[in-house]
Amino acid sequence: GEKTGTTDKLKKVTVVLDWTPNTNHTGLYVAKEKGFFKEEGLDVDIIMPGDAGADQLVASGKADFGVSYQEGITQARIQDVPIVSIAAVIQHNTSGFASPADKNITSPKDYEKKTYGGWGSPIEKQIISSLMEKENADVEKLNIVNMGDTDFFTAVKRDIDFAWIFYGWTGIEAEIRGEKLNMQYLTDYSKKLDYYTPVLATNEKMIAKDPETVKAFLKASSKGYEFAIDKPDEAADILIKEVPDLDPELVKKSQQWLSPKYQDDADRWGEQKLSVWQNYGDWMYDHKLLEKKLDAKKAYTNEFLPK
Amino acid sequence: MAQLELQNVSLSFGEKQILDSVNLHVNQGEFVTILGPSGSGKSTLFHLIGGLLQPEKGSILLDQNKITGERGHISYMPQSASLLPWRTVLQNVILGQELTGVKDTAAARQMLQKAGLAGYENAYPHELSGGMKQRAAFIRALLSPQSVICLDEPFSALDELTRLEMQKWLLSIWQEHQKTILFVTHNIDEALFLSDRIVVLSQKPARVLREFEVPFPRPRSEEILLTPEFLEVKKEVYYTLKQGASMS
Amino acid sequence: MAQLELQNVSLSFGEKQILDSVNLHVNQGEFVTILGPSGSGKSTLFHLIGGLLQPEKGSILLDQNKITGERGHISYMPQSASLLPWRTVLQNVILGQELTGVKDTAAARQMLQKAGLAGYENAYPHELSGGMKQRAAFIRALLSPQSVICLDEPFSALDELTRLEMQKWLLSIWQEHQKTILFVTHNIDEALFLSDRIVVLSQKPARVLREFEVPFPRPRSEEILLTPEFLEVKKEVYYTLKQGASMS
Amino acid sequence: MKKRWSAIWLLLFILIGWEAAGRWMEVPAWLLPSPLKIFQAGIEDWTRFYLHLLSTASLSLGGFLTGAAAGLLAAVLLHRVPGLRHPLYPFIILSQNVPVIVLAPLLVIWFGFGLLPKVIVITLVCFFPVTIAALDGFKQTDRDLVHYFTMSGASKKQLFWKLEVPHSLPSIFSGLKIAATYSVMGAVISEWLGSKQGIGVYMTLASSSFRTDRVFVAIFAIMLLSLLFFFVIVLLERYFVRYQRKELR
Amino acid sequence: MKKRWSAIWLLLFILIGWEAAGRWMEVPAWLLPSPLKIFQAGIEDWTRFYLHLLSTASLSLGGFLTGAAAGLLAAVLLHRVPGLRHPLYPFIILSQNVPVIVLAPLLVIWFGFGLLPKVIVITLVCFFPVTIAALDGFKQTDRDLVHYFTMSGASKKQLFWKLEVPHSLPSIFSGLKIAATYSVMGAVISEWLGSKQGIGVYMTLASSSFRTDRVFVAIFAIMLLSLLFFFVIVLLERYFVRYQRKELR
Ligand SMILES: Nc1ncnc2c1ncn2[C@@H]1O[C@H](COP(=O)(O)OP(=O)(O)OP(=O)(O)O)[C@@H](O)[C@H]1O
Ligand SMILES: Nc1ncnc2c1ncn2[C@@H]1O[C@H](COP(=O)(O)OP(=O)(O)OP(=O)(O)O)[C@@H](O)[C@H]1O
Ligand SMILES: [Mg+2]
Ligand SMILES: [Mg+2]
Repeated sequence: GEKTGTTDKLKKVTVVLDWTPNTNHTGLYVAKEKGFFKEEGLDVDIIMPGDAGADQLVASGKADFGVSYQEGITQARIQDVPIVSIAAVIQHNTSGFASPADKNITSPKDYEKKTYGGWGSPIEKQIISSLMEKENADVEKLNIVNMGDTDFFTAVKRDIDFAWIFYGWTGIEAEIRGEKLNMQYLTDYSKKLDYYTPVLATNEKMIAKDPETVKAFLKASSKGYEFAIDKPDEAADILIKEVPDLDPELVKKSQQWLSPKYQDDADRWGEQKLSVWQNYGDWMYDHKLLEKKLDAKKAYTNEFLPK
Repeated sequence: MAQLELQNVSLSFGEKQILDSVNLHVNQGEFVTILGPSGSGKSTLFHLIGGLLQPEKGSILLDQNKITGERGHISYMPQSASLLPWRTVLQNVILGQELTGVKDTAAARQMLQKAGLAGYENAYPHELSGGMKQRAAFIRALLSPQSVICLDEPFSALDELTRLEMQKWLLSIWQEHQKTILFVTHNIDEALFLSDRIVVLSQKPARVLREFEVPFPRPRSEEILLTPEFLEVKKEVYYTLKQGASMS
Repeated sequence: MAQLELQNVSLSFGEKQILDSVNLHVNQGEFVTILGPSGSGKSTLFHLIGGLLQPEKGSILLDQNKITGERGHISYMPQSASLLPWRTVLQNVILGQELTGVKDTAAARQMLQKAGLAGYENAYPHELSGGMKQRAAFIRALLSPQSVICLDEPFSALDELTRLEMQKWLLSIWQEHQKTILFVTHNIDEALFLSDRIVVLSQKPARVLREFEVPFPRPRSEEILLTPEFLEVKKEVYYTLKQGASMS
Repeated sequence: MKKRWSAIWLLLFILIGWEAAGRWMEVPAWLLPSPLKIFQAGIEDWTRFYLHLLSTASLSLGGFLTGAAAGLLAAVLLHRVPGLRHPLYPFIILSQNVPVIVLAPLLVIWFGFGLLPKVIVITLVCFFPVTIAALDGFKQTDRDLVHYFTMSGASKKQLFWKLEVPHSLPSIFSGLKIAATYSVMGAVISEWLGSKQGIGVYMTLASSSFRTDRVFVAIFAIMLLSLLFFFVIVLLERYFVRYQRKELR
Repeated sequence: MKKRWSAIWLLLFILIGWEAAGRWMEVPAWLLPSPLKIFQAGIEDWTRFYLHLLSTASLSLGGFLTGAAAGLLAAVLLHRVPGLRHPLYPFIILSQNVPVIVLAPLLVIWFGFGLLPKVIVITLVCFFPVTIAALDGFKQTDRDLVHYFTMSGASKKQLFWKLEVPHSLPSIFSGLKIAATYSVMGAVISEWLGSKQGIGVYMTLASSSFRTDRVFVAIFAIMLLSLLFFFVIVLLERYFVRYQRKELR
């Protein structure tokens, strides 16, 4: 972003991303580049955390804001990590189980006798199991393999039949490559699995001590995301300009796909519903993925979103 | 008949010429000693015979066959004891046999005893005195299977009594096993007492200054060291050496 | 007056007793030689004086002060040359000065020249012959600043001529600089030619068998080696040694 | 004997200090759990955890053994086969610079998600220090001894086994010690390449569910395992390089 | 001279084989791009890439220097201060077994996103081989020479600087070579700790936008950089351990 002589009057704020910059973060880059943050008196530094993990950094106050997931925040809060979701970046869950079309996996019942590549979390098994139950398939007949850092395209070339992806990025890459995918979205099978991913988060201390900054940050961010909603092409260009090492074609197409999904059916960008937090928390608890029940009301807030 | 022969051997290290057309032969069963000033090239000569170095000119013959640059034809005792620090004395002395022959631990033990190293079979080299190391290296050379033995100042670190014993022992082995011996020493008495022939080298670049046939009959006893004949030969050798040293 | 004194020094390595109540003194400006069978404990005695080892019993005095276990009081030439392989000859010989004195490169160069090592100032130890290494170590000891010099078989690897030159040189330095010298050798001639007094050690465990005052006036010339008196003393020393060796 | 325990005392001291500081400054457990909490978590999880531990331990052991063998083999080849050293040496260095993130997909494509790609990763981590150290050891073999061996007609094989190997044993052990230390981390990293069991898996799961106490259980396990490996090598060294210990000084 | 080029020839050969095999078997570029494609991508990106390269290079150099210095210092302390060795040695090994995944958040929390935590990570990677190798070198100093020094009244300092250091230089260089090789990977890893520039950043970005060609550009850069570092150390070794090269054999 551009810097002017007035920087010293601005409040320094850091945002840690969840991993590498992508179209989930467009609104932040737009707000930075277009000066929306500056208008709110903020000098925002966007940081990739690498292995450091955004949530701890946000919770400890080392970073003021971060990009996180509902799932992560839920688990974090159960462990008394004081992190709070303040805005949903995308209204509905755009993730799902993808497989190359030639594997002929068109519904969860086809998962039987196939190999799923994941990262070894018990959550995955429970989610797949929920999907398969709906189709009367038996999750025990599914072979689950931990594929670690291996990327989707590589994994499905070998032992793996399907994996869990965000359509907005990996799915779009497949389109660009002309590879046909079959995709089963989580939301198509269970409303309870329509959780927020990703979200913007901050820590409880920040909320208590400096609500003005949180408000200012969200005001600028929502302007950024609204800009991205209205002008996907321009927004994509801004992201490409800010992070030139990304693949422009992928960013553009992904942005086209994602822009309408930021706000979707909500009244305003960022809005979160108690039911979504409650449902998913309960679902996790019921499947023994949490040690205790989530106090959903404390996990998120809409308070700082612009009216 | 010459078992070991050096023909016109020359060698330089960089600019410095060390050996200048050295001619030398040792007959089957003969005991030949090389005398020469320190730094003249005696050890270098052994390195050539052992194939460690290649002469610039000339060749080396063993039993009429050219062995220039070939290794393993001689049993060798280096000037520094060169024992393996991780082996016990016993393991060290049988090393030569291990490399090119058959191990004979019993013989090795017996020899150690003879050299006054009984009780040190399982000691490591750093537990030995200088003279004890030298004796171990000497035994290693004696135990090696080759019939030509090259000994580079084998007794320099020994007191006169031990040295005399070792000398006698060496002679007995030489006669019994029909070995051919090429010997380096700085001790003219030793050279005269032991050898059939003495070759005197000049200061570097080393050439053969003169050869002496040692006229004393064998077996020789210590007494000859005190005879006037002995002193006569000794004087001559001494002056030859002196002349060679001053030439440079 | 005794400058260096060993009082009732005893030492064992493990089970083996090496030194048994050794008493020894060297007066200021005196030249004392130790003779003894190989492995009797001569080098070990030096290690004790140099403070490398601690005696089990007894003590070591320098100028009346107890220096048992203290280091750096003597200039020392070890039995093995112990030159640093990464230093040139010149850098090696001034090492002693570097450690406890002032560097004097000019003096070092001159000494190298005298020892026949001119032209080798910048050579590395592995380029030297055995005798040349020994001479370098000898110069290093001479250049060290301490007034007591302990030399462990310094000339064992030298030919007779070079040896004689080195001996004379050593004597001239000893007289000129008023040094106190403790000397180990296996060569009885050398001992008699050089020293004021000879101490004969027995086979291990080493005890002092006998001391000889050497009766020849100084300066001594090479000729005394051939006098009947000399042969007489030599014989006596020899028999003492023999007796000590057979005692064990 | 007292000396040997000094590290333990220091460790205890650190642990107590950590516990005290944690209580004093009220560091939240999710950020840095106290030693007692970690210990508790370890005990609670033990029945599941020891399976992970065993799996990682056997993986590291296997990887270390192949790695050390490969490292020695490489050193021997580069040392004994004169034509190989120059062209291959740079590639050995390069092998240390292929990031796992890149290697992983290739390994997966070639070898699937089985044991093999994991062993390859650990091998890659372990062989390098062994090779470099062994090569340097071979190179420094005492000149006089080499001369004696060559003149005595030792074959290349004899020169190698009877002189160069024993002479460079201390160097080789130095390399083995480094490799042993790395092998456990190598195993944990290799578990990123898709594993169902192992400390690496346990740790990522713990980390993603914010169970910092369990993360530390994993770390302590890794540390203990590496220490164990290291000291086994030290013991082997003591046994094989015995003569050194009889020194005067 | 011919020898020195043999590695280059081999490399060329491999690259040509790779190019040919890629075309022959029609390997898709996203899986394994051909060398030409990688070269092309490198050229295209050069104006941005060289900034990343510079950043990583200076980071690795800085990290290597501190790492090597820390490693030598640790070795010297453990060697010279008798009471330290026993209690500290195990901790040096332990330092190699704190996974970056755990260390990273702690380092960032303690030191922020600046240069310091990154240098700490590289230092941690680099110091270990240097320490172990130097310690083993010190330990093996020739007995006769040590005896000469002590008897001649050398102070501990003199013994150290005039004997032990020069004697263990080959060992130390062996450790430095290993450390130099690791320093670049260490830098790349440390860039995960929230960096804006560097090959590590470039590579993750390339990887997450599935630009395999750029990933390989990054890998080649890492490799070249490490080779460079390594050979600088080899040159330094040649200079400082000169006497060894005059050998007979
Ligand atoms: N590797 C080498 N490089 C250069 N010069 C060498 C090398 N080895 C020996 N020389 C030189 O060759 C000459 C002869 O050395 P050599 O060891 O053969 O002498 P020597 O007759 O055995 O002497 P000494 O009786 O002292 O053992 C010496 O001047 C020595 O400096
Ligand atoms: N480190 C050691 N460990 C055990 N025994 C040793 C050690 N050093 C020396 N000895 C023993 O001490 C005895 C005396 O050794 P020393 O080197 O003093 O003999 P020396 O009189 O110098 O003999 P030489 O004339 O052969 O040099 C020898 O029997 C030797 O085996
Ligand atoms: Mg010689
Ligand atoms: Mg001795």
